Amino acid sequence: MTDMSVMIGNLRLDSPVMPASGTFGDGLGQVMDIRRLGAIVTKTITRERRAGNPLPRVAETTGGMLNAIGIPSCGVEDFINRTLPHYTQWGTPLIVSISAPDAAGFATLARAVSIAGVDAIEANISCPNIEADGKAFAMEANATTKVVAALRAATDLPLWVKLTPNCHDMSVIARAAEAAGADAVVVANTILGMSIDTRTFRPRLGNVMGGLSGAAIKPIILRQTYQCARSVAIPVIGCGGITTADDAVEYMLAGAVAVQVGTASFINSLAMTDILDGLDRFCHARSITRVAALTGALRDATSPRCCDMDA
Amino acid sequence: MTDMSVMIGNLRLDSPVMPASGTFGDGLGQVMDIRRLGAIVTKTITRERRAGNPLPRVAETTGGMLNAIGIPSCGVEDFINRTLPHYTQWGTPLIVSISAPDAAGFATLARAVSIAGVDAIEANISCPNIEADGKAFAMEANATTKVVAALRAATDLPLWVKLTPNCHDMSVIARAAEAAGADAVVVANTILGMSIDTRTFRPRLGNVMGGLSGAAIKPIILRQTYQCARSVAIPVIGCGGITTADDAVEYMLAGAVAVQVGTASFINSLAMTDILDGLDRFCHARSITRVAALTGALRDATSPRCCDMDA
Amino acid sequence: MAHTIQHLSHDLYPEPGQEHATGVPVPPFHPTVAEEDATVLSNMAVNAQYWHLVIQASPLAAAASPGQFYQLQCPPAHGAIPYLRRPMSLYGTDTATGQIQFLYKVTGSGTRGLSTLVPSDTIRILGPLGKGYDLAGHLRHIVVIGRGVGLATLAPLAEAAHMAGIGVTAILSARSPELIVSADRFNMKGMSVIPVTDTQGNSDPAWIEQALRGLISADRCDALFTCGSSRLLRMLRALAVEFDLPGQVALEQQMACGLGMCFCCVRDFASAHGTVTRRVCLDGPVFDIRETLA
Amino acid sequence: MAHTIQHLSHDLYPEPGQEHATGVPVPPFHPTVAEEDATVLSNMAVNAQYWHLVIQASPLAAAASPGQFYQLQCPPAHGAIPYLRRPMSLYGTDTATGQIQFLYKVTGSGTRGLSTLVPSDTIRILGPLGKGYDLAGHLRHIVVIGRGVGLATLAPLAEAAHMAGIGVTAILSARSPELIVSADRFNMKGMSVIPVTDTQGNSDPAWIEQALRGLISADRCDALFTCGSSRLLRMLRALAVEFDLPGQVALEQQMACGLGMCFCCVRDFASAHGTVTRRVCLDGPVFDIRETLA
Ligand SMILES: Cc1cc2nc3c(=O)[nH]c(=O)nc-3n(C[C@H](O)[C@H](O)[C@H](O)COP(=O)(O)OP(=O)(O)OC[C@H]3O[C@@H](n4cnc5c(N)ncnc54)[C@H](O)[C@@H]3O)c2cc1C
Ligand SMILES: Cc1cc2nc3c(=O)[nH]c(=O)nc-3n(C[C@H](O)[C@H](O)[C@H](O)COP(=O)(O)OP(=O)(O)OC[C@H]3O[C@@H](n4cnc5c(N)ncnc54)[C@H](O)[C@@H]3O)c2cc1C
Ligand SMILES: Cc1cc2nc3c(=O)[nH]c(=O)nc-3n(C[C@H](O)[C@H](O)[C@H](O)COP(=O)(O)O)c2cc1C
Ligand SMILES: Cc1cc2nc3c(=O)[nH]c(=O)nc-3n(C[C@H](O)[C@H](O)[C@H](O)COP(=O)(O)O)c2cc1C
Ligand code: FES
Ligand code: FES
Repeated sequence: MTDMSVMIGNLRLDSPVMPASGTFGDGLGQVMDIRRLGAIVTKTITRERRAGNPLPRVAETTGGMLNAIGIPSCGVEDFINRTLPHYTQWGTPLIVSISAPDAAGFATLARAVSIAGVDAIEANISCPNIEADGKAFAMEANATTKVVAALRAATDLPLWVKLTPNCHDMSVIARAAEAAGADAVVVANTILGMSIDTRTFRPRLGNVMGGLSGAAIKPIILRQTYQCARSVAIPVIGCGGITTADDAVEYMLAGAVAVQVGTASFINSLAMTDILDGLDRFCHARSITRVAALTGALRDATSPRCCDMDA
Repeated sequence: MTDMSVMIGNLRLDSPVMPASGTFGDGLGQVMDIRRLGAIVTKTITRERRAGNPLPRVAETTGGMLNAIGIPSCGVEDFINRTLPHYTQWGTPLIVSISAPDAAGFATLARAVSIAGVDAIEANISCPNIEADGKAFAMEANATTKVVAALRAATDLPLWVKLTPNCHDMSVIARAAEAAGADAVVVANTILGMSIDTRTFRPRLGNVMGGLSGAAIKPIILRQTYQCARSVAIPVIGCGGITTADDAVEYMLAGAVAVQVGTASFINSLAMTDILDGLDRFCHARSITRVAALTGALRDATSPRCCDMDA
Repeated sequence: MAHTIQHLSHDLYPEPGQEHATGVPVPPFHPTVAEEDATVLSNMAVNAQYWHLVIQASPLAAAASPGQFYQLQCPPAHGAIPYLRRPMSLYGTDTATGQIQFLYKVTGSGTRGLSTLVPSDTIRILGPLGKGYDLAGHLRHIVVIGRGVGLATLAPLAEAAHMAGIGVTAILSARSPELIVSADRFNMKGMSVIPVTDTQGNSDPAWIEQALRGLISADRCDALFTCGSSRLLRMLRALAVEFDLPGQVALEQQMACGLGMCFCCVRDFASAHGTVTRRVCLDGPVFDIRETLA
Repeated sequence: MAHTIQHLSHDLYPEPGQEHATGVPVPPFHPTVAEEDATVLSNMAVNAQYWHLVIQASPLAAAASPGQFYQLQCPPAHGAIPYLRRPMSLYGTDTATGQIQFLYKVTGSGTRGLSTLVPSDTIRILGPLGKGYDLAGHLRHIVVIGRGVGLATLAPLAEAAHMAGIGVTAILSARSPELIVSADRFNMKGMSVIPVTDTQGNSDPAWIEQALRGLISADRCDALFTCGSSRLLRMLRALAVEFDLPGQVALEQQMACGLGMCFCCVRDFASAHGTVTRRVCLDGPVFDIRETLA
């Protein structure tokens, strides 16, 4: 059996597969063995209780889905008192995703969740639904530097920073996060999109715009993973449209150290363990003993070759 | 029959549907009645002869495709002498797409194609394959202003500016193009992406990265069309994943005056005329007499409604 | 279907007695909800609008109770490829054989895709999901009221009540008599069926309310059970409040995950602590009628 | 398939005599290449690797000549949804009935999808496309040399030559005898067939070259026709140059549009003006052997 462990900075994960924030809940534990995951990543929490966006909150698109869930949150107190004890039941490393409207708020919240049972913080500085018209910290290097520095000062926990694909050069943002003290970057959140119901002439989402996720976005986020991995020395965690073990391999070859699986779990609750099994088979068939050996193992583009009917 | 005509600035098109640059060739005239198109948009040309990118040049993805064709070009002289006479045979307005490595080069080329038979220039300031790592003029407002101003000074023809989705706020770029004298913006070119062959550990494209197009990108470009249409007064031409008449309606409701169809024609050579027929039926069924009435007719998002089994 | 069938994906689970990487023996994992490729046994139109689907699944998948639902992966149809799964109520189940039945109405791309299934096709399912109807609490006689395809959800409930020795009156509403698809399912000894239809002009909530008031005063309504229709729901809630009757309703909401993970299926409810937001997939789909809003 | 069938999409074309918006009568449009939904008549495995597909199409679609090809929309299979169409050579056609045949090898998602087609399914096709083989020029006896599924392209050519009174020697190469799928198609009166296989050890280009040299010196080879295999192509090009023989080869290249629009199928060729780039879909797929490079 392949050695599935990977290191995200100083944090050792037993396997490179974990859920993407906002796509995991303990309901999944009824179907799938949570203990096999490299980590659990919580839905993003905020300091205050929040309601989330108006309905409808999801819309289906070709090969993907739009969501404008918003960040409905029970608030950090409730999270610590009620959710946290629940999420530590499997003994799987727990990553708490946090969001706030400004750098100081991020720092305060990071401090609040820097407690026993939490293994790392994932700063969601990229959620496209909170600010008007989809703006987010991670769209600009300066804002990224500011918020990550404040977070770094606030916590000793490993700090993962989740970036937004809605920017024109993510490697610049990744470098800013690295310089400000991030231990890893997560590439990436959803891509801002929209859908219209032509029968009603209305947006299909209550929030008008929402985040595109699922298989459709894989080529885009894979490219950004590749660009970031070439730009920073800290680990890159790939996340976008990963549905099969082959997708996970693509991300790792492009430079990801680990992967997060989101929407795919909605379509196949066993997606994450299927991917783990597939990774094991993939490595086994190629005599690769450690899954970590896949990271960055991309070869050069082939030179032109013509197709051939030779059997 | 619905009045299908639309105005792009001063240019009247008999129908709102036209091919996207690089996805049209006279081969299509064997299958489809070119005369029904609102316009013909040529493959982007450059001043010099160019070879284009190494093979493989396309890769299939979920709901879309990546291309890294590059801009193989016969050069502007050959284009004027040989291609142009050919493309005027249908009497359909002809839009010539141009590209150059700098603002001066754009201006020179625009001057060269400002001749009889050409009805407008589409400046492809967004092609992600030319510059290293996918950079393009249309990623930054300053570069956009500079190149569009140079183009404006160089030609009296209607000037369409084709933007790139690989930016974090397209409305800023669109406003820069408008201020510098563009008559319309085309939203948008392909989204930079990547795909890896896990059997060979190599990129699936000879160029490593390429542009994602097709149904998968529709929600993203539709959103950008909506954002641009709210930001500029000049017409927005929508382009990205349009496959059916319903898709075209979505773009028009979001604010597009006309649409371009690219990849869909590869999958259904009659895509453009099917869309025209569908638009006509759509309008007819709703007693809409002019297709132009769809532009920007989006209503507000619905308030939460629960699903109901009432028959 | 690219999906591995369930038992395959368990190949590498640590078996009892096996050691984990840490050296500590890990107890085996036993799912309580099944994610699996089931096999289509039959799929037939029962009238112009409704289809009846029977699948062969595992005992775990089939161990469902009335009001619970499944997420079904719908095959592509007419060029549209449904990406998300579609929620469908349990219409019938046989735990011994692992057969599960659904009754569905073709309304959009997903259900259109379902209607293309033929015997021996595989269909990916997740379930049983959610909280079903609760028949506990010394009920002697209940009334189930449903309309259209909502009857799909109520049919197994009526049967379960009947098996538990509870009397059932079923008010079955539809546009026209031939659309009362499950009448036979309610036709058990001792069950009384009141069909009401638009064409007969007796499907109006006001008419049904009268019938219910009759049943209540005749002491033949310890509890109300309904499903789906908001017009009926409003009327039933008012009655439940007026007579302090327990009542349960199965609600519908658009769903992405079905497992309480995505928060797209939320709805507001009245509770002792004021208005609360609940997930229909996890906290329901069956709720206390008196707590429903809207 | 969401696609409207071809004649429907012509509904709104201005008919002859109708006026265009401008008031000038517009001549009707007559396509020379068909984009249409054809119907599957049969689709069967012919051996462990190859499948034979027969479809019912329009006379326009069926009016193809050997070496031409079609773009086929492949149905989803095993969760993979082929987005682009796949190019397939004409294997046989009957212009009178509109039946078209293909012979294909299952290699990836697209061809796997094709293999799921059953009679009466519809399949979206575009064709005939490209330039086929040219049999003009007083040929008396030709040699066709193909391997594996490449024989699919050569079978109709051999037949066409036979019908035109041209003698044909067919060298059919495959891994093993049972994989020479189309042997029967080459079994006409006056055609001579030389099967060569890896298992028999006579499929080596060197062996075939000897056979060809024999045919050339016996004046039974006015022209060479081949398809696909680059090992054979190199040997044939050398022979063609040595003996100044005309030769034609059908090439393969990945294709997106099939109509010369996308420039993904380009290949370099030698020409009088030096190396030129050509699109395999539009300028080929059949090319002069001596102009091929690589
Ligand atoms: C718990 C539950 C049980 C259900 N049981 C049944 C049943 O037994 N029989 C039956 O015919 N229908 C049932 N429904 C409704 C069924 O899920 C929808 O008819 C179906 O999702 C429509 O999908 P579509 O693609 O055909 O329609 P579309 O309108 O194309 O669907 C578009 C999107 O909206 C969602 N959607 C549309 N209508 C509904 C709806 N009424 N409820 C929830 N989501 C919807 C779809 O899931 C999809 O995401 C149930 C719904 C829920 C929530
Ligand atoms: C003009 C022409 C005629 C052909 N005629 C036949 C025929 O009669 N019978 C037959 O079995 N095959 C034929 N082929 C090859 C056939 O097109 C490929 O086998 C098929 O496209 C593979 O698709 P896939 O999805 O199964 O494989 P995948 O490997 O999954 O395909 C991935 C991508 O690569 C492309 N691709 C893979 N192999 C080839 C290839 N050899 N040629 C071109 N594109 C390829 C596919 O189209 C697709 O875009 C022909 C190819 C061309 C260009
Ligand atoms: C329903 C839904 C809710 C999400 N909520 C969050 C969230 O709270 N915080 C966050 O950082 N990302 C959130 N995401 C984004 C995912 O974590 C992930 O970045 C994205 O979906 C891309 O991965 P995927 O294609 O595998 O789904 C959400 C995505 C979905 C679909
Ligand atoms: C094969 C191919 C070649 C293209 N070449 C060009 C080009 O030369 N110039 C350009 O501006 N856009 C080019 N594009 C982008 C298209 O014009 C269009 O913007 C993009 O494909 C999105 O539209 P679609 O999803 O309808 O294809 C090309 C796209 C494809 C698929
Ligand atoms: S459907 Fe995802 S939480 Fe209910
Ligand atoms: S396949 Fe598009 S040009 Fe040949």
